Amino acid sequence: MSAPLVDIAGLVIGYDAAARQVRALDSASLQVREGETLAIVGESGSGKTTLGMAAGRLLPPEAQLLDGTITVAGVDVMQADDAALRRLRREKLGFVFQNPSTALDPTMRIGRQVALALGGQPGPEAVAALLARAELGDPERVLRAFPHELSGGMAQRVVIAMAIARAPQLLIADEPTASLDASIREKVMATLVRLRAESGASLVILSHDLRLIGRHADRVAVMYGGRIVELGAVAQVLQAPVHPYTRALLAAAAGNEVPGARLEPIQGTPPMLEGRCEACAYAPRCTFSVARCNSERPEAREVAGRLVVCHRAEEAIATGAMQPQEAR
Amino acid sequence: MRLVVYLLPRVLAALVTLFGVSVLVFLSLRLLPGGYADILLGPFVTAEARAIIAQRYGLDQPLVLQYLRWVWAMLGGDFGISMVTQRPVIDELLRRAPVTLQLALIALGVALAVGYPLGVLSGTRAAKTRKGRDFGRVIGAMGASVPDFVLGSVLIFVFSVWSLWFRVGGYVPFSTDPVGNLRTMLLPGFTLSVFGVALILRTTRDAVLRVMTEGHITAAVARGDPPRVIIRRHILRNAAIPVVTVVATYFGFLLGGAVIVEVLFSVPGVGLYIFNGLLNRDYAIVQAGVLLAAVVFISINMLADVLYALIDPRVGATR
Amino acid sequence: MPKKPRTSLSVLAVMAGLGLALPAQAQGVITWGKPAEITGFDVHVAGTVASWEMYQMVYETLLITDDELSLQAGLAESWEEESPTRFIFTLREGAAFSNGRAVDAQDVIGSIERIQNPEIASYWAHQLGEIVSMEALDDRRIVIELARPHATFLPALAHITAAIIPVQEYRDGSFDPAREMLGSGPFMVEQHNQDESWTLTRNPHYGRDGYPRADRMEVAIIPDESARIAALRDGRIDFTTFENPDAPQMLGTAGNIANHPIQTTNYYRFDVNALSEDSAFHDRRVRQAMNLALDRDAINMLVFNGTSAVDYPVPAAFGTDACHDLDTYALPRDERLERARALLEEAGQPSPQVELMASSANQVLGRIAQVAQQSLAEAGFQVTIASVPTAEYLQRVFTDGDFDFSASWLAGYTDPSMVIQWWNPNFAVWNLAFQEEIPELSDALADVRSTPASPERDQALRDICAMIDEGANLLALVSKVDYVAYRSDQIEVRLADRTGSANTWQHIAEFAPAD
Amino acid sequence: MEPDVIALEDITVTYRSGFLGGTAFDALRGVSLRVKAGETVGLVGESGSGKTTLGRVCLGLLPPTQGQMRFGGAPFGKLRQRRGQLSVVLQHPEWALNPRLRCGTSVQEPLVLTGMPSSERRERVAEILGQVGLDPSFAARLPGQLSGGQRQRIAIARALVTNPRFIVFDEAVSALDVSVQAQVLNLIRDLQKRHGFGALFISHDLAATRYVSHRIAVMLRGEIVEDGPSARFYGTPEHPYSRALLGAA
Amino acid sequence: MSGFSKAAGRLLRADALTLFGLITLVTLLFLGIFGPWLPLGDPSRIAAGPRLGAPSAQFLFGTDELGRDFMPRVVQGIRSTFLLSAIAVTITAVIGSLLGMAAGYLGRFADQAIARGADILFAFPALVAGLLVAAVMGPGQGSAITVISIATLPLFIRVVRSVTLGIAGRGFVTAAEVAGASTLRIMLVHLLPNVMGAVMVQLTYALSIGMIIESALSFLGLGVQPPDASLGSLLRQGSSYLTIAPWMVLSSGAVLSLAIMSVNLVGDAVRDALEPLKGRPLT
Repeated sequence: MSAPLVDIAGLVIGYDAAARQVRALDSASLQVREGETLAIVGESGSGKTTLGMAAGRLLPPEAQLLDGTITVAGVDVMQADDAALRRLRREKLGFVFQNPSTALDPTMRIGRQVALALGGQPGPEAVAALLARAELGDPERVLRAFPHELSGGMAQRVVIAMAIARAPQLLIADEPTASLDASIREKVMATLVRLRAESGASLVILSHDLRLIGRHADRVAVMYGGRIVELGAVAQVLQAPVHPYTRALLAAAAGNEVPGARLEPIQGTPPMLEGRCEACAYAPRCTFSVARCNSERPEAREVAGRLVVCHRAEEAIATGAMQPQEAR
Repeated sequence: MRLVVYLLPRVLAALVTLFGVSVLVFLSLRLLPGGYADILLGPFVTAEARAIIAQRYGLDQPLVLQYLRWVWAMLGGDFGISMVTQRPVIDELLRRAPVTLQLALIALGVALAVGYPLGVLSGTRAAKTRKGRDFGRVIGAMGASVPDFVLGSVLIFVFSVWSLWFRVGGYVPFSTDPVGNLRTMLLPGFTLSVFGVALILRTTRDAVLRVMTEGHITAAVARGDPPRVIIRRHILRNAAIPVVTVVATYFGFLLGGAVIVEVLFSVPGVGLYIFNGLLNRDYAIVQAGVLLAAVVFISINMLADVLYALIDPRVGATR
Repeated sequence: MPKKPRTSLSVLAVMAGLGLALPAQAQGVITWGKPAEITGFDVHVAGTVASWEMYQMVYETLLITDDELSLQAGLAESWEEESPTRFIFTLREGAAFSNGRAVDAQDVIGSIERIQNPEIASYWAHQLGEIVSMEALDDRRIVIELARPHATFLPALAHITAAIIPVQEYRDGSFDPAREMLGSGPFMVEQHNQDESWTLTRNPHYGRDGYPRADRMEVAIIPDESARIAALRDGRIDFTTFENPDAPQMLGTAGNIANHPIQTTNYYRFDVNALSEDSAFHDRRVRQAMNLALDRDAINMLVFNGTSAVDYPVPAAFGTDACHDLDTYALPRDERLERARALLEEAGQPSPQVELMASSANQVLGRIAQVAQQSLAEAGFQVTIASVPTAEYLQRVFTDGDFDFSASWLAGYTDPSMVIQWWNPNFAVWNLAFQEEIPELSDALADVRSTPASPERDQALRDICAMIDEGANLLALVSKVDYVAYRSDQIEVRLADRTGSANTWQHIAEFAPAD
Repeated sequence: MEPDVIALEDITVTYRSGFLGGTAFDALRGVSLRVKAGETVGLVGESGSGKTTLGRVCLGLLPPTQGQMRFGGAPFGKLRQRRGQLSVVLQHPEWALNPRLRCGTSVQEPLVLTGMPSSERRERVAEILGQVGLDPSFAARLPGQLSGGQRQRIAIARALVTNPRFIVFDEAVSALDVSVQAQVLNLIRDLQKRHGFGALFISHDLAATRYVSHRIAVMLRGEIVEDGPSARFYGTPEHPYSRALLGAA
Repeated sequence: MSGFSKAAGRLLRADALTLFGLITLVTLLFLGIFGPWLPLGDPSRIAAGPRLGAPSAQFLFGTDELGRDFMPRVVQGIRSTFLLSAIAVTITAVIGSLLGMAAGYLGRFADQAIARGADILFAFPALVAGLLVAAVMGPGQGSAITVISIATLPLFIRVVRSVTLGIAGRGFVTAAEVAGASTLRIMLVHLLPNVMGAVMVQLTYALSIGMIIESALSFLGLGVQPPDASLGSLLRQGSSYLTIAPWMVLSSGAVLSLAIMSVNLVGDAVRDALEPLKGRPLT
């Protein structure tokens, strides 16, 4: 197998805030294979959006690259010059953002926006065809519409259409369905996944919705404190989680419980790192932490067919109390 | 249809506003101490002479009646006559309107030509560097800090000592002598434009910066569009929305209120006419002038609303 | 210049439009930088200098005054004083209105009747005295009979407000003096753009052969003094006047600009409100104290840089010294201040609070007020200054009497007994709102009105001056100088050294472009 | 029998928009809903379905165009007459609290309005903060210093401080992260057991709603299309729309 | 997030321009407030020196046409122009905030009435309105304050109204309404503190406009009455003597411009601090 499409190695990124620097990524490493659907899950502040945006060097100016590299389709993203970067974005990358209503220029008709995304001088048929691929009914009408005249789901389909316009090798979707109504999330997600499959591109979904990605992703990366704490096949990770955080997350989410059962919330709050974390970032909230967890930084290890960042991974598997709940 | 639904309430509101302006100007004029009799007769005013003059111009009638007569006459196209010249005020206003319009256009032209590009430049730069930000701030703060009468006084000083090419006063219509016209109009136009440059620069800069925080700009960057293209396609149009509003307000002010500059540079425009009318207690002039200025101001703002709706399809759309 | 055929008027109109753009030296054109626009067209009604100056270009009066302020032939080539109450005027041969019709006796009678018609609201009727009859002896001769001797009758006829208008046209409705001008003067109005410019062309029927020397006069209205200075410097205007005594200095040393200060019988004055119970000046002693405490020399030195002079109720320009010996003028300032303080003490108001009002249109008045404020403070007065719009100033002083004292200036006209009538509120009825009537003074003024210039009249004036000073109701401050400036390289002018009725441009017919 | 805390009969709300109210739009059409004391009724539906409008009607913030509304068996009356009986917890933790007021001030505001003396108020605030799992020292903090979950707890404390008879939770947990969401959901459940208030839990998230609710009403375009015990929503609900909401279509 | 403490932090880390504005502003404020007690000389003493004397060691800004030392006059001018405008704008801010909140929060009729009122004031040519007020009320401080208020009131109403519209729908307002809080309580306790930021920003801009208006009125002779000076009346005084005594216009014009500029610079900084606008770079 050739080199991975995306290779993120030891990425450290901080944000300049008022009087200090907040660390969003604390040496994150991840590889995305060609043609796979990878989900990155984590709560807000876990660093998943930073990781996704870093793939296109789309971070805001106050973000600072402190260490590490990120290579996409052979291009060193962080070191590339502006022209090379733009070529990469134009030809290899496609982004789908969380809020479709802001991702479209409000003053421009959809047809023109999509045409611009296609590049060159595409005829209306080409534009309509692209919209049809994104399962937009009545593309003729959509072409003439302004963004505000579309529902959220339709707008997101337009955004998806624009993202795949130039047949990118990598699609990055940041919470693509979070702002949509529950009843259509599934369908929009299905479209996205189908288009990926048709084009053979890789798809990275950033999300906090465990059930959703459980149905659509091949692999899943769980992020906490700016690191990927568990990475493996979706079925493995969600049905037999190893990292205590992954387990707690699954136990806390409403939807998997039986009627009358009680959810088990994770006590405490997520960390706000100001420098390299020299311990396990999850330790203060972890019900399994021991002294070592608070003093030694765990490194990624392969445990039970996946990568886990936890000192006590093996013990955790063995502990009956840590039996995973039924996942759907 | 969208425009009609959007504009109709505005037209109604504008009529209410105009009614308010007319009452306000009418009442405040009647509250003014001193009247035309004083101006005409100078110190030689006696109670009898006053009464005769008041009667001559219908000023002895009850206020409400005077007001209604004025409004009624206006609806018939009669804006009253000037007490000083005994000529219809509307003729004089129409004669002067082109002068003020030209002055306003010069000022607006300069303000836009300088302020808008600088604003865009400063806005796009500001996202990148502190220097870019400060550049816009300095120009903006300086332009907004020199009142027109200060600048005007200094310019008059400069051009009365060294005549150079410009002239202070001695207006000639553009149609009769274009060069002579510009020699007298450019200086006051420039004086008026300085505030506009600052205003438009700041508004544009802020609008550009605000647009640049929006998601669709990030989306455009993510698609690999070069900055030039993003500015042209996505920023200019979106940033124009607040600029249109401010330009309209500025233009409205110029058309209705360039009084000091017209007085200073002896430009025979509407502002000077109203100013002198006020000093002379020539009620019809001030009433018609102020109302006309308000009509122009409101119309221009409404025009801006239309433009606004054309630029931004979201405006006026029902949900 | 030959008579212009009517068709050429349109050409002229186009030229007029171009006028200001063209250099002022163009054939026969002179340009006047006028500081203010007229306040009305009616020559018999308007009471402002800005209007009078323009009327003088278009209208004529029966008589005029010379440099010595003595009467000269005007529209009337001669006049006879048959008795102190009976006068015969003979109109000049060839005098004609600009429409070509000769001025006749009926025009004179009709004009004076119009002035006397209360409906017209002319203030000038008082100056003319009580006329019992007017009669045309023929087309060119008029007899006017007065009820009683009235010394100011003839001088009053020399003032522009007594202009002769074309009565025939006025009566048949083809001429409306309230909205246009038609006279027998050197120029006629061709175009008027309010607040902007006037174009006057020569009256082809003007009675004096070869005059006016200029074919056309452009008038640019330039209220701002700096702008007028600029216009004079760059040659766009040929002549103008300034209020500001420093104007000559500001015009600089440019050799082609000539300065010509004209002495006038006009002077700056304070009107003091003797009638309002609300005013500290209700008490005559407070008025007297104020009069004594005033430092007229300081006003002359500080406001006028010494170019003016202390003036008196009977203006110094008339050459009489009627008031010079009064304590107000003759005592050293220290003594005056002491007297003033004593008077205030006596009045029980050691530190009266008074407001000095002046029109904001004239900055010179503001400066006078500030100097007065400071000099009055030395006697204990607490003066606040209110500079208000002209209309408000006029209403508050002359109609409402709602003020303490106010600064303005007074036209001294051409005869001491004319200006002095201002102290008789029965005569100067516009002063009724604030002027205290002193019967003896009024009687003396009535007498002097019918006394021709003579040593007896000088003595009477001296007595009157003492009474005026005693009443301290209307104070003379310093004389008003007209600062005329013109482009000696562009224009030839004739200017009087002394004028009386704001007739600075009385010789306008003799102005001509320089070769 | 104790009357329902809140009873809506055939409520219709019509919005008028456009020039002179030319266009009419029914946000609610003939909605009937009852909430008993100690009962939580869940209200689910997507945006624009009218659930927030219904919440506002229940709170007395929006007078219905048509229909009957009773509170504790009596006509609803004015909000001031209901001081201390009603309260609300809303979405957007960052907007739930006045950023310029200390948390304690925010929490005790409903008590101030009912006229409780200040000494008692302070005790009560400390007590209620304890019940929502916060240290009494939080009273002195500004909302800016709090995390989203903490702010939502303060908002709940404010809602509970007067022991109201009825509380509306409008998207109260939607903006919270999964781990925090569970904390707040449990808190709501526990507090209801303890205080016995009636509650309307509005959310677009059926999973969270069924967890805290006894009964669930599903809204679609201004109408309630399905209404039943929440257990039914663990199985397969009847209405196709309800199934779509579960994301299991 | 607590906007104020963050904003204050950002303001403290001010850049050179803001610092310049702040220092100028503080200096002018100091001169304005304490000017009468500083040993600068009597601003109204006539004949303190020669007429129209050029700047010298004794008379830093020269003397005016009545021989007054121009420097203390400029200081007095700062006091009149700056303090008068500040008072006027502060009063206006209070009234405008209340009206704006009422319009934004109460909506319907109140909104319509207030918005129309603001429109009327806005559509009235500002300087003509100023002249009318000055003429009706009589020239002086009272009318200057009124004119500034009339001109800046619509600005406050508009801004506060739109900010209020944004806040009125927020949770804490709804919660207070449900708890039975009165309208007045909601406006004062919940809305007012949250519109203060916008009011502060508007206040600085209104202050600069107020200074321009005050000096324009005085320039036309209708503001502060002589012998008291405002920067505008000094300009009027000086403009008569531009050719021979340019220092009068130059010194008072420079001080006026500097004052307005410093207010603008500080206003920009306050605005940037309260509402940081950070567009993303386009690369």
